[in-house]
Amino acid sequence: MLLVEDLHKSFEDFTAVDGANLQVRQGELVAVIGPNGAGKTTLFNLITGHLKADRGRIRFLDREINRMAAHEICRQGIARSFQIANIFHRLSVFRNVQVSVLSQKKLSRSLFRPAQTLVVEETRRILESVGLLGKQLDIAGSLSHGDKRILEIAIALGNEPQLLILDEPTAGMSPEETASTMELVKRLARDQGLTILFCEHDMDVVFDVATHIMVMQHGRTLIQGTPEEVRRNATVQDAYLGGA
Amino acid sequence: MTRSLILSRSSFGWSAALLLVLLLVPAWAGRFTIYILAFVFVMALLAMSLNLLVGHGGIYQFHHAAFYGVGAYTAGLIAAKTAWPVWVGFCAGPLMAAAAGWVIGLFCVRLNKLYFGMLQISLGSLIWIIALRWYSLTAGDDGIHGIRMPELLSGSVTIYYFLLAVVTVCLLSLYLVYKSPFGVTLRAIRDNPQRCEAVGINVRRHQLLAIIIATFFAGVAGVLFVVLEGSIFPDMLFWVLSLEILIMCLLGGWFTFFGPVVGAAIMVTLRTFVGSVTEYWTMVLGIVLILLIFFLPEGIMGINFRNWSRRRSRRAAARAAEDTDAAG
Amino acid sequence: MESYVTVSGLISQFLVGLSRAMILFIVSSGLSFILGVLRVPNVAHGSLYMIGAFVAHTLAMAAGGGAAGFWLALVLAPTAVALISLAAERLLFCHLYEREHLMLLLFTFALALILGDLTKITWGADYRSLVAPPFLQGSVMVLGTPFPRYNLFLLAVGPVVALGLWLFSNKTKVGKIARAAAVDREMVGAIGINVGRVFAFAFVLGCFLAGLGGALVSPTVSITLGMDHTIIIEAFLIVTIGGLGNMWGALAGSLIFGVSQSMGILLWPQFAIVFPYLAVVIILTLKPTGLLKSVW
Amino acid sequence: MKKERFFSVGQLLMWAGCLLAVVMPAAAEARDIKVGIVDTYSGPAAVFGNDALNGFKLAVNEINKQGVLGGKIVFTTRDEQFKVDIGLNVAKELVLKENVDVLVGTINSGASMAISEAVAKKEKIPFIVWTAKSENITGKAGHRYVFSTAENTAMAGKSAAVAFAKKPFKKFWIAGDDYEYGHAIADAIWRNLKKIKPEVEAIGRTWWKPGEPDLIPYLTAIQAAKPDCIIFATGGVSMANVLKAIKTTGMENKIPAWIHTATDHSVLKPLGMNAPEGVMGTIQYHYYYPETPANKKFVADFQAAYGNPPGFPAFNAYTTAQLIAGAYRKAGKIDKEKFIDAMEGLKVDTPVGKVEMRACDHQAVYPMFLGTTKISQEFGGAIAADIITLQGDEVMPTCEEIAEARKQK
Repeated sequence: MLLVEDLHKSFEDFTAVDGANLQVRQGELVAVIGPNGAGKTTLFNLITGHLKADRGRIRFLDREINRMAAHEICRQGIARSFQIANIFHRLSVFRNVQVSVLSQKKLSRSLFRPAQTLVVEETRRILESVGLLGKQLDIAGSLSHGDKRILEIAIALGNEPQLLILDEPTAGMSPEETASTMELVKRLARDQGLTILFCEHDMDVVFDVATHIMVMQHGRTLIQGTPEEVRRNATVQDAYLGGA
Repeated sequence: MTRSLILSRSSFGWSAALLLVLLLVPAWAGRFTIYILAFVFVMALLAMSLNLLVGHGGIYQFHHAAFYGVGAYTAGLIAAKTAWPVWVGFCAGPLMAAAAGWVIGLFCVRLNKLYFGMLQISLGSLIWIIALRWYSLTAGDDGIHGIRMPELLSGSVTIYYFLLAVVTVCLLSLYLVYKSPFGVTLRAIRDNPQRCEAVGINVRRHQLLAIIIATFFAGVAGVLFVVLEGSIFPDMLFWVLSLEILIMCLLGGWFTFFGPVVGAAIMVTLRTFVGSVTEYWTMVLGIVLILLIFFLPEGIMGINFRNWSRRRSRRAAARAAEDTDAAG
Repeated sequence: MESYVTVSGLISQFLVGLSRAMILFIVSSGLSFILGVLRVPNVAHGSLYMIGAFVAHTLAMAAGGGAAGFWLALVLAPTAVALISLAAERLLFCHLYEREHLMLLLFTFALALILGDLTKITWGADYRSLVAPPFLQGSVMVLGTPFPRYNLFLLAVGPVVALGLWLFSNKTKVGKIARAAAVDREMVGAIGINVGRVFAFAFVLGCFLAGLGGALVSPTVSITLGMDHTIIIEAFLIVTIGGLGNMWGALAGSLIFGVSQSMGILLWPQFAIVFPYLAVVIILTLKPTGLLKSVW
Repeated sequence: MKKERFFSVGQLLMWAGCLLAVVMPAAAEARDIKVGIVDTYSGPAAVFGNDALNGFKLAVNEINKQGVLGGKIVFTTRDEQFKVDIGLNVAKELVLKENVDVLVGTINSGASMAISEAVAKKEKIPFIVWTAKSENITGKAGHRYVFSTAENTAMAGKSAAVAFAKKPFKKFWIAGDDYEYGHAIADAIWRNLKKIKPEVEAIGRTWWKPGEPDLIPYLTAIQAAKPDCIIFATGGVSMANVLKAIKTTGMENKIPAWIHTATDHSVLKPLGMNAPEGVMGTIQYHYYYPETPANKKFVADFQAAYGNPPGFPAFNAYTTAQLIAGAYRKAGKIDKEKFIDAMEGLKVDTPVGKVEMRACDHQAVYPMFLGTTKISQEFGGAIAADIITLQGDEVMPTCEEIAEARKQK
């Protein structure tokens, strides 16, 4: 479904991604792991078009998406969440999700229809599926950190994605919140047939949830395989899991 | 859609009451009141159109007056220099303003925040220079005065009602825009453009559309100014006026819908009434602004919401915010 | 056009543009410094420039109007402006740093309104004129055309100020902290530095430069109310094309502005006024964040 | 379904604003004559606004000693900040709310013309322009309700032309501020000079941005072309800058230069002993010339009251007050139409002698003085010397010319 080949990206004085390879197949739950600064977030930003790669190929559903703008890539069926809670702080929870549903339905430039009568059902359904329906009228900026992260996922779901990219979905969460978030991720994958690509620091979470794991270091792909394969790999043992 | 769906019942009530009062004003008010209210209408529409960008779109349109001027000059020049009916000018003014907004917007939407604002000031100033320097067409810095309006629009009361009608229609249209999916998306862009791209929104195209809409209404305000005063002059396109209308938005409450109207009313009232008492009214304005910044950071209409949230439950506050997306 | 374009005319016009650029640089570097460190678009900067010129005139007159008065004014007028800005910063401004840009813009606008009226109350509406010391009066011949000595003096002062600013921000501790705060204020706060004091210092320094610009320009122009209006818009455009918060950008922007203005006058006098704006449009169209690296 | 939010405080304020506008007292005391003054009291032009106001005050104080039609002249001022839209606002306020009998002002030509059209003509209220110099005000845009007590660009231009015709100059260079005033004055000179003396030749023209600080390069270029005389069509701040540049380039006493109002003391005073000599200027008033008792008294009174000698705006305003008083006395009652009839052709005493309000175009007829700057130790700076007086009818456009211009419009 998603194929990343030999991707490179450098900023002024350092190389963030230096030959990353990644393959994601339909229905998989792929985790990207690696130490801080390994280039995980940059990789995600390259895939979703928020950054432009210097070199390499990104194919999604047999289409080159390297050259596309972020909003075009989204239209191809890739939605994402961000590392820091990237929501619309001044809007209500309902509106946050509605914005992305409207965008998906190509209604966001509609001028003469009241927004409050549009895509209400779809929005509610998404809020319900992530458990935020009860807070739909709260101002997003006033939510707890955990709820903000969930809201982010809900926004991403508004795009009816085929591939959902989550950048450290549990960063900054309490253990309980982490558990319930990952439960949500698993359930989304199961119930909605979503393919999910995420990165995560908590190894327990990763090995519990992921069907495949890609290990990055210094911007390069060390290995990609099932959790078992990764666990057995000596290089990874040394480089990364050794200390864990 | 029924009206009650678009306007909530209470704000509909308030607006209707205000409109009724304004409709009745000529019956008992002095001529100057009628005139200055009409002037407030023009400024209010201008500030409202700017606020669509600044308050709702997070777009730093620093030189909005340029489009007000384009609208006014188009209408004024057609009325003064051609034999065409003035109505042609009335239609052409906003369209020219929107066209100018589109062209300048094309350049500017590639830039962010202050850079956007500065490029916009420069491009707007180029229009100002045309108005200032094209002597044979625009009469340079003297401007053109005494532009004749049709008989229909000669009495000051008629002008008042004409302006009131046009501004009401425009504000209603802006309100529809504000409540539309586009309005919601625009506020989302203001809050977080990066996130908007990630949900498939073409941010620049939305911003450009917002600029076109806003400059169109700025052009309408320009036309109304010509109807009211019969004058066009280059100061209308000078950046100082742009700054003033920006202040009106911030003063009234830039995250609210009606804030700029209040801001415009206060600025004009302050200027007229404090200005008649002391020549240092700008200092008074400065002090008022500083007090406002310290005690009412969300503008005058912004205060409402804060009080509200203290009085009512959080849910009610959020419901109110849902209506305006005004929360802080 | 009918103006006589000659080589010597071009050169002298170019030099005039350069010396004008020096004033613009001094004013806009202060603005840029405040923008960079505090992230505040300081609209009151023009008013401080105007006050600098008025104070310089008053001081020079009080000291007898001679050469000594001029030098005294050149030192003390910016200092006085710095004191005014220090008061404004400590009393009002320091409570607002966490607000949004537009609110800060609004605040400095309010400050500009108040300072403008205070200037009128203090000095009245009369035109004033400051006389340069005798050895800076008159002209010298530069490549066959007379060139005013005072402009030569400005050409010397500009680089001195630039050098001083560079030494300050690269060689002193406060300067380094200010630079770091421009990039990442949380981090500077986290390592235990009093950010508030750094901000106050940066604000006062920026305003000092505004006052210096005002004092330096006063022998070449009439000191009047409304001086603030023309300079502020130019200064903002300069820091934008140079790259927000970048001191060398302010220098580059000033040079482009000053020279494009003066050359434009020679080449197309009727529309000389468009050249600086056109320069901004071209630069920002090609480089959307200004010529040099912005700290924003 | 929802929400009562966005009004209340904001709306109350709006209402309060409306109420305030309405409740303000609007009645006028019939005995007193109310004069509304719209002028610039902030920004660079404030110096002229203040001077004019002082001149007006002085005159009104004298007039009120004996009163007009049993009442007094009272006045109220509004600052238009050199902005046309504010000018319109405050002029309408003065007329519609304060019910002034006469409107006077301003230094801004644009604002004057806007008020002339949108207020004076429309509300049928007399409006006397006292500082703005655009010839269009009483020229092609003139009408029954607008008067001017300022000398205008046509007069300035014609007086310069008349003066130049008497001198041996042939090759002229025209330079000036690139805005309406500059172009208008240059056109007026050239139009008239060509008519009087067809052999004159303009060898070049230079225009700069109004308020351009550094004029030295222009002057250097002009100097190189060796004209017989340079015409500077400039005003306001630029005037001082030109004089500074003339001094710096060493042009003084080499090439004669002329600037309208260069000999005004608000321009020369700040330059002090550093003002250039030998610059010609035309102006309708000097506080040191003519040395008539009337002028000496006016200057002494003014000096005593305001601490500095009067400039030309003060003189214009003083004349305006005399005209207003004279017209009401002549009309015999406070009536706008009668006032206008009385104004037409009215002659009043001023510090420089009789001044007439010409009936055909409502333009005050002044003699113009052509002087040349000269440093005077006594005055501590430059003053106008070798003053030549050009009679009013000599420098004014004729009534036929005015009628022609108005017809074209």
